[in-house]
Amino acid sequence: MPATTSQNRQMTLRYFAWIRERIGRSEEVLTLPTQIVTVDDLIAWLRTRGPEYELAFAKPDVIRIAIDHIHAQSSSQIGTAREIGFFPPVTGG
Amino acid sequence: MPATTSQNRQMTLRYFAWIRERIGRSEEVLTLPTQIVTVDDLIAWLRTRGPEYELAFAKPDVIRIAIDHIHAQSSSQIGTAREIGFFPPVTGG
Amino acid sequence: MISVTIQTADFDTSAEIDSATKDNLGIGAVATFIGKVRGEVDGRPLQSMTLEHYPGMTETELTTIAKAAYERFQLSTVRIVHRVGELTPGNNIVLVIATAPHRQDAFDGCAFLMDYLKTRAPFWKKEVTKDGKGQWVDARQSDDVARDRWDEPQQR
Amino acid sequence: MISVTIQTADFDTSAEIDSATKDNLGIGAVATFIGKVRGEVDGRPLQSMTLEHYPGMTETELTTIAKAAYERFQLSTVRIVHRVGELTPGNNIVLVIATAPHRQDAFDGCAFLMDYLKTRAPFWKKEVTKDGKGQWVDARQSDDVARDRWDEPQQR
Repeated sequence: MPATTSQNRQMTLRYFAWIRERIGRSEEVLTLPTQIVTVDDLIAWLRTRGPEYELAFAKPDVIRIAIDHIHAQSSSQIGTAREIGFFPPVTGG
Repeated sequence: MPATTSQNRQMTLRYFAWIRERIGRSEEVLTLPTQIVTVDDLIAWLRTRGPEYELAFAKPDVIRIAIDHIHAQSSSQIGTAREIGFFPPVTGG
Repeated sequence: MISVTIQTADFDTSAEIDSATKDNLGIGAVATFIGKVRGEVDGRPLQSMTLEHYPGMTETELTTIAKAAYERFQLSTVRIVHRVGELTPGNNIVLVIATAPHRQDAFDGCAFLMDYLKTRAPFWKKEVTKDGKGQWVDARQSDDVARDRWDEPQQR
Repeated sequence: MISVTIQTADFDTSAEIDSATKDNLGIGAVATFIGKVRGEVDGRPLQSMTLEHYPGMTETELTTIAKAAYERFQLSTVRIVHRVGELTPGNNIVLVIATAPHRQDAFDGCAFLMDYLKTRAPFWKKEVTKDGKGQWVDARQSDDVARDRWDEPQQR
């Protein structure tokens, strides 16, 4: 095990709208490998998990991200977040 | 009687807000002398009718005018109007 | 559809909005403005406010303003209700509803209606403060400025 | 006072306005916006619209937006009600109320709230047309433009 402060992290991932539909679930708790630092890393890792993820994240440009309910960038560091949300651009109101 | 198409005109004059209060009535029907052409002429003539009119029209700049319910200027011609309204700048809403 | 009413009674905002939107499924946006009597005038407590108007001209002028907004912003409906008579702090004075397919037109229409109503519709307010003094409200320069911005070249 | 509610039920506009204005005689202006489900999508009749949201984040984000408007325009109160679930044409979607001493702040506050709600609050619409097709609504570029104007130097 590498000498690092990072532990394997349990994290809740939540999916909305057509991302939810493509992945086939609204949320899941996953243990993230320690090498995942940014949301981009997380998306790249998720895309290796199966064709449903590949389809959902095929166009990263149209994916919006929230870290613990706060809008974030795909380049944002995940840190000790408890929950990451993935969703398309919002269309309420 | 001068050879003109103008007749002595019966006209309804209506007064509002502090103009009404100063004149002491809300409306009256007056017969206007034929030489009155514009609203300015009418105001000048009204001011000769007594101190209450003199007081009401002391500052012509703050008097607004409507001819037959349409906003007009003090330089507007009265023509065959049936009703002239005099009031301060409006303050509704 | 344009509708204008002068009345002494209060208005029912929900009922007015229902009436302004029913049977028109093209309406996606409803912008509403309500003006109310405040409790103080320049720091002095207000006892009451009396609204006088010019019967006949008021309806004509409000309809003219409503038509201008209706056409300029391609509104779906316009509704104006203005109260007259004696009002007290907290009472409603005016209700303006502008509906449109999309929100920017509804918002602009509603603001335009209020700016013109404030500077063109023949209403006058007399305020009586609790110290017994009654005085006619002065027109505000800022209302003329607000109205005149609609004459400027469009910013969007 | 800032208040935000996500609910499936319809709202009562008059009751919401009463609640947002009662006991505050400093309020002279109430600007209200209601968004409604329209009957057509690109010319095709709409059967229904389903609104999904991000529970937890939605309340946080709407409160953040409400606080920003409250401070920027010195509003007296802000009230936001947004519906979720299945809606049909003519149904209400969202209610935004901004109150202030004077009308320009109320209008600006209400428009600001809607522009940010439209581009920041985590809601998604799925439309089902009468031909049975369901599709997620695309975000509109014009909403981003509307929001970004609040970042520009003030015009008044």
